[in-house]
Amino acid sequence: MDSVSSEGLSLITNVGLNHYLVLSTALFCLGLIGVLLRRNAIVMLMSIELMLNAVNISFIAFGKYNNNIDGQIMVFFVMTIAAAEAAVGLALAVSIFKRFKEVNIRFFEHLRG
Amino acid sequence: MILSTVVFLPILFALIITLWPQKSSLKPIALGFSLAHFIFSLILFQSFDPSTAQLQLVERHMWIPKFGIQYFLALDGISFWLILLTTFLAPLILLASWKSIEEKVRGFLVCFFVLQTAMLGSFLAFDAILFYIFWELSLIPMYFIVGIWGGSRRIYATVKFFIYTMAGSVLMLVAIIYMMYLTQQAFGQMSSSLLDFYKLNIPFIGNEFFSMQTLLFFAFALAFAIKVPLFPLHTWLPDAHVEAPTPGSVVLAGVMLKMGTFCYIRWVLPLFPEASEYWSWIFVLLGVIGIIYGALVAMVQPDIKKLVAYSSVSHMGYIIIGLFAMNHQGLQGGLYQMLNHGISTGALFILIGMIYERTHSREISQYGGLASVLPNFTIFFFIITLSSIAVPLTNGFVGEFLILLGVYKYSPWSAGFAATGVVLGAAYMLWMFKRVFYGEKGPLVADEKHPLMDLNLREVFVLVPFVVMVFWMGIFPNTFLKFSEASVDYLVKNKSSYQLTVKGEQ
Amino acid sequence: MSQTALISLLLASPFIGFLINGFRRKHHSGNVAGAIASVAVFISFLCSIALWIELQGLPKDARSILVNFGSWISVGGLNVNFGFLVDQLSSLMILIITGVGFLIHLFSIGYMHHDPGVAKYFAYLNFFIFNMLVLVLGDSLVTLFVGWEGVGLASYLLIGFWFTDKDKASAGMKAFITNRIGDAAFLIGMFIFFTSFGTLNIQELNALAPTIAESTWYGIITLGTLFLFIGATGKSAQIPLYVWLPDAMAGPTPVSALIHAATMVTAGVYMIVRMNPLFLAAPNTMLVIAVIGALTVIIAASIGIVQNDIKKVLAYSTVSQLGYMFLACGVGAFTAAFFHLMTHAFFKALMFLGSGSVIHAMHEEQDIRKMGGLKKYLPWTHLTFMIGWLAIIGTPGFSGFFSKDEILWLSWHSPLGHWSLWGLGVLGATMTAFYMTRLMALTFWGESRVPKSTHPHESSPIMLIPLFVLAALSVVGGYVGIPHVIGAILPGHPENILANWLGPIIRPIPGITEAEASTEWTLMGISVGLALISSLTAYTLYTKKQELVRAMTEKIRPVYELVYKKYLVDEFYFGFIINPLVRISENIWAYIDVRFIDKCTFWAGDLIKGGGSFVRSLQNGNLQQYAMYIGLGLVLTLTFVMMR
Amino acid sequence: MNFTIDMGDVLLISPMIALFLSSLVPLTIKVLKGNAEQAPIATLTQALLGIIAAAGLLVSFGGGGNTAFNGVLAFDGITLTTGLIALAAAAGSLILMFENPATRGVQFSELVFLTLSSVLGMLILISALDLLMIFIGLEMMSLSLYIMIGMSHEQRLSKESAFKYFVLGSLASAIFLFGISFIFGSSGQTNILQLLDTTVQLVQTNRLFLFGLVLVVVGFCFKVSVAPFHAWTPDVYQGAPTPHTAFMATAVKVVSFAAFLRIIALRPLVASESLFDILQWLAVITMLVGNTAAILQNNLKRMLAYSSISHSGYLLVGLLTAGISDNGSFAASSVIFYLFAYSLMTVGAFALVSMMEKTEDHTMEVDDLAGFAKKRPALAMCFAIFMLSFAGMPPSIGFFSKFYLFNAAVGEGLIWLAVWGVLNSVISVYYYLRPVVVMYMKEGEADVSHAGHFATAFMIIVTAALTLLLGVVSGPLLAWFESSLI
Repeated sequence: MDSVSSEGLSLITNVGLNHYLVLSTALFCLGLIGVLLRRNAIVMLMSIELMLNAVNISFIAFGKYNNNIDGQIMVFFVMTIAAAEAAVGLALAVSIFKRFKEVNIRFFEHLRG
Repeated sequence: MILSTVVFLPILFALIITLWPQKSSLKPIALGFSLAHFIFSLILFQSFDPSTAQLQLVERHMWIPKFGIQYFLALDGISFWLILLTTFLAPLILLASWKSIEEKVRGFLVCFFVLQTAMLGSFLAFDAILFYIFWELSLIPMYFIVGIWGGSRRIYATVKFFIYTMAGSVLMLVAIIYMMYLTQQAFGQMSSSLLDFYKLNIPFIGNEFFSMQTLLFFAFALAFAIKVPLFPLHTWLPDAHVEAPTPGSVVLAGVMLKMGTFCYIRWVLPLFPEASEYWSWIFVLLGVIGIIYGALVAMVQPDIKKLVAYSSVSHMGYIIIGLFAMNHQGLQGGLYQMLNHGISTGALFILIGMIYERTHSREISQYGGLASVLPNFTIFFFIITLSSIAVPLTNGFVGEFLILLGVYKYSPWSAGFAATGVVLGAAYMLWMFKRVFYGEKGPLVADEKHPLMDLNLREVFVLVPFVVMVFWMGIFPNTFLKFSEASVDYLVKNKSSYQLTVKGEQ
Repeated sequence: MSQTALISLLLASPFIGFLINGFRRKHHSGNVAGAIASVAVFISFLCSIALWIELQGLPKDARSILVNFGSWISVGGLNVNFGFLVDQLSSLMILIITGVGFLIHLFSIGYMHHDPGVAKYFAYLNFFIFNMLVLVLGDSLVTLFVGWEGVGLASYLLIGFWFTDKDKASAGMKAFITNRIGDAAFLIGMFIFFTSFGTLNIQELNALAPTIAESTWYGIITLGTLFLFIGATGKSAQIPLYVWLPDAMAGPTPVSALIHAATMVTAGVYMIVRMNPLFLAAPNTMLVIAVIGALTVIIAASIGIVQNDIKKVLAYSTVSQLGYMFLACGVGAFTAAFFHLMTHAFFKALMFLGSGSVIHAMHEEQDIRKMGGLKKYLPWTHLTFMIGWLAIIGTPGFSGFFSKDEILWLSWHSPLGHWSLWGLGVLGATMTAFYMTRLMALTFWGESRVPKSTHPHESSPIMLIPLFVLAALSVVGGYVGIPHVIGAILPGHPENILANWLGPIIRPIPGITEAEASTEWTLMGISVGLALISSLTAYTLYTKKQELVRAMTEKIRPVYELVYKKYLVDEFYFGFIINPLVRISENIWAYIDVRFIDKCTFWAGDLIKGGGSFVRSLQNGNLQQYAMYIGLGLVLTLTFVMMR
Repeated sequence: MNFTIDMGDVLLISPMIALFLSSLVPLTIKVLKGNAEQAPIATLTQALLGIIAAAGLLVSFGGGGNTAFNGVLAFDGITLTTGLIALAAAAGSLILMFENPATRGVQFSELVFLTLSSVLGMLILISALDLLMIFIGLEMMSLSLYIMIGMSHEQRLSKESAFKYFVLGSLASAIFLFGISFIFGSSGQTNILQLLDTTVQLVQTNRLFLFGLVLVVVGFCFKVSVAPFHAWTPDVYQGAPTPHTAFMATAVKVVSFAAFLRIIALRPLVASESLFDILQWLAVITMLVGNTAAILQNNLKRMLAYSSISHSGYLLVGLLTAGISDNGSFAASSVIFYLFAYSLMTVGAFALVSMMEKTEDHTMEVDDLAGFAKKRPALAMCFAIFMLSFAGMPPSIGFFSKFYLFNAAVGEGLIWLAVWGVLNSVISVYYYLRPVVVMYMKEGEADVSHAGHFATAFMIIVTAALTLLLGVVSGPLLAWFESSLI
């Protein structure tokens, strides 16, 4: 029986820790860039969530490859906290929207200098 | 307990004055206090033994054991007269400022007494940290005195004064800390006691600037040079003097500047003997420049007070070169000149304050012919002028003569240049005297509507002690010199191995 | 009376007089004040006589009384006492001071009686006497310096006595500051001697002075004596510091007589004579002194010729006479110098008082062109003044003749001297004769040019008596020092009393040879002859041939102007030293203090503020900017840490 | 594994429990009263009682150096000392909130709840030994703070500052967390105790670990507002209601530094020269940034914000010293003493600011103080004392704290940092003197009509007195810190 091309297979099977780390780092940087560039408050919150989830990936990856279950457990903590943060952030965003009728952060730069 | 009492009595007075009920009787109370303080300080005469260089009336208690910081007060021949000068000036200053300080009297008196404590403390402290605390503390009340009761540009002047002096002293703090660690290396236990500092012998590499002793030396010397003030760092002084109220100027000139010069003898010369020997030329040079420069600039001042301010730059230059000549006459002369300057310049500022109260102007060009209007005032002013230009049989002569003699031994050339200060000093003082007191009556003097009143009894009471001191110190200098003789002799004899012991201990 | 008591009384009485008059300075009764002051000085005069007699009692070579009132300054090796030394020299000096001083006090009573500040005036006068005595008696250079500055102070006060006049005040200031220049040098001299000899006591210094002369210019003694001499030029108005003396005439005339003719200005000469062993040990200094003295003689005399203010003429003549004294010192003829000092004190005081009397009579008019023919109004003044005139031009038999002649002779004969010095001296003598005669002629003789408004009147007796006494002294004063040659031909061969008296304390000129009488006589003849001729010329010119004078003046107008303007020395000093100095000071104040040091401080402040505003500009309120900083910081830190 | 909670642990965490319960009290009462606010003074009293109880329990059980929940929480000297400081600061801030116009009134019980829970988070933070615990503590503290600031009556600025604070804060915590993950991954654990002896060698060998560590350090640098991670500080401090600012400037700073100290105690600085260097430079920049920017401020709160940045710089010097020092805990104790002194002055200064505020959205300019000395001499003197103590003038506590800090630095050979620090303190003198100049030397009519805040005034005077006097007797205090840190 002829086999599936080993390259493709190895491409799937030989995914190592570094790949995950690269992925999580990439996600983290994406989040960071999102925070840096997007003007919309809501999008910024999302970017932050993205960063936290990137961290989760690395936790899980580490946990997996070190055969250390703590990684997964920590993820739970992180998710909870992320949820709390999201809540607070959205609340703030709402209150700001109420006040300024605007979610573009460039519109509140009263504190400066 | 005598020294503690001498130092902290003013603080007590300050507290009492803060809580004193009625405003009207504040000044008499304060005057009484200061007189009591002066009289109390006279106790030192019978409890001080001038025959030895050892520390006397010592009070030492461990304060912060971890760093060996002590509460360490002691008296010796070098600080003896400065203490008495401080306490002696206080009542006179208060009496002189009777009319010039009208509003916020309470605050002024509190500042004044706190300042007294700070100055006395920094003269008596023999622990580096304690000294530093007193040294810095002395800035705050002076800062308020100039800033609140001063003239039109008072804020500029007072902030300048504060920052200049602070900038100088912070490096000293680092140096002190460093030396504390040196004591730890040397004796195992960290200590900030000056006696332990004396015991250190800090390595010195002559021609290398970034060597330990040199750096420490300059860290200290800079702080004191700004206070003195030495030539390039002097510009805060005229501003502070001109803006300060009369009592402020008198304290500043009379005592505060002496803190700088005093500390050269107490700290710099004994702690860093090689460095001060090696670098002394800088200080003598700057001192000589200061003498000539101060005199020349004083000569062209339109404002009497500024003139006197620059004249004290010149006079302090004498003290510096005397100290750095580091021989017997030089040091004694320097110490003596400190007292002279305290007396004569203090008196000059008081006199200027008096005339300012009458005419509300210090413009020399506005005066003239004052002698025919205020004869008594003129006589007092003339006597003080004589002492300031060092005419023999006044106090100024003894100091300048000794200093120049000492400096001549150190280097004839610098003595030669410094001697030109003798001429220039006479020039600017007499020129000012001529323009203010002689000639036809100037606009301020001739003003018929408000004829000027000659000295009243209070002012005479203020001035007579000064005149007495001028002649006493001029004619019987030994009565003063003999108190510092032993200490200076010791310092000169063992410059490099200077170690003070406490009287009665071995 | 013990010697201590004598000396303390000698010093105390003028000081007490000063205090009394000082405290009652408000009173206007001149006579009381004058009486107090004169009595005070007279007491010290008696004391000095008593001390002189005491000295007579002592053996010839131990004639010195040292009284020590305890230590003044003692620091380390330096020990200065309030010690007062009466020896042959100082005893004579205090006699002159108190004697002449007393006479001048008397004169002042008459002269100043109408002045409101008369009590103050006498207080100052007494103060001066006190300081002068301290100067003379002080046993160490420092004590001498006390008096030295004290007399300067007194002269400052007395020159500026009428201080409401700006110029008079300035004159006083000028005098004090010019003296201060000398004093600074004097201090340096003291330091040099102290550092090399370890003492400032005059006797000890003289004892330590080496007998072998010091040939170099940089030797300790040469330098020290040179600096002391600079001090002397200040006090005794020699080139280049003589400029204050003519201005000092702003003071009341008796003051000019006492301070600026008889006593104070001779302090420099006195000091040099006092220190003669040291000076003898430094021939280079001696040369300088001699040259300066001779030059001063000529310059001052030449200026004196053309002055029109009676007091100015006398002032310049004083300067030139002082020049003679320094010339004498320079050639080592200390006795002669002191001799001339003494005689000059007599006749110059006399002439100043005379001029005072004239001015008094002319209602404060001092310009001799407005005088003339005063002989018939002021007979006594004229008589006494004429005696002074005869004395100063060196008429044989009068005091001036002996002293001046001895100076001239020794400046020729002494190994330290030189014929050129003698020549200058004689030239000076000739000029002296000329301008003094001119003064006499224009003031007293010839036809009167007195304006009709003024009615000159002879002065009161109290002013005349001093004149008579001084006149007498100017005649006989010379006989205490009859030169040897003259003594040789006189009956009984009177010898030089002064020389014998001063002998023990004055070292003989080293290597002086025996004089042969013939030369001395010739020289004497020459100088006297020249003086006679020139005075005759002056007489004829200024009494009879005025127009000829004017014609000559016109012919040499530029020279005349130059000399009349005192060779523009004052202008030079002001234009090239004083004004530039003031301008420089203004500039260094403006540029170094204000524009540089303060500016630096401000720059530092601005630098910090600039940093602050930069930080503030970064803090622009933009959230994403802040996030950017965080990101950048993160990257930076990571790279910095991970790349190593 | 069977999981038991033994009594000792419960006793150890009893302070937190106490805080939690007392934080619930006002809310429950409000609920029971049908969403009706009880008298604020009552709320305040309950809160203060809770804090006092917590402090008492902390003193009695904490500080023994023993750990709870198998080495997740530690109750050692750091916990005790910084915990007490934080609690005191919180109490002070609560008093301010009680009287400040921007915070008193309708939602006071919620505010108190949030404050106390934030303090609870602080206690967790300072006692946590596990990086994850530290993270939780941080978040708990910060989240409550975000809400506190956001819910102030003041409308514009506080909202903005809350949002800024939130975004940047969560950014930082994300970075922090990322770092944790790498530490976990590279070392297989997150417990400081176990990391303690492996860190040095890990840092030198394992790049990933170093990476994570740097991220963690950066996260803390943000919290303690070290430049260039400081940018949030001025805006948030200015925008937040003054009591909250005081709370942040004192309590938050103290606990963040305490936790930072735990990280530094792993001695990474000894291991990585470059980390040490960069942190030195950060300290230098921080001092400079804070002081220079503060000179130009007219808004008093903003000036104090920048000054707090500069103080973070000084503190960082102390932290570095502690990180490399081998002789005992002197450096650490000097840091904690500095924190204590700094909190004391800061609470006092902000108290005066909050007392001068008329309405909720009133911004306090320096020039508003003109003539204050005539109106309220005592308070003016207190403020002058605070300012001079900030500037480090003896004999105030400010001088001694600086002295100990730089003394430690010199002892470890960081002389140039000490020199830089004192020079900066000279710069700082300039702006610290400005309010004094304005108060005493400028003519003016300071508006003190509304300043009827007795509790605040009382607190100001007490803190001023302590500032002035504690310096002189600071020796024993320092000794106590030091002994408790061993």
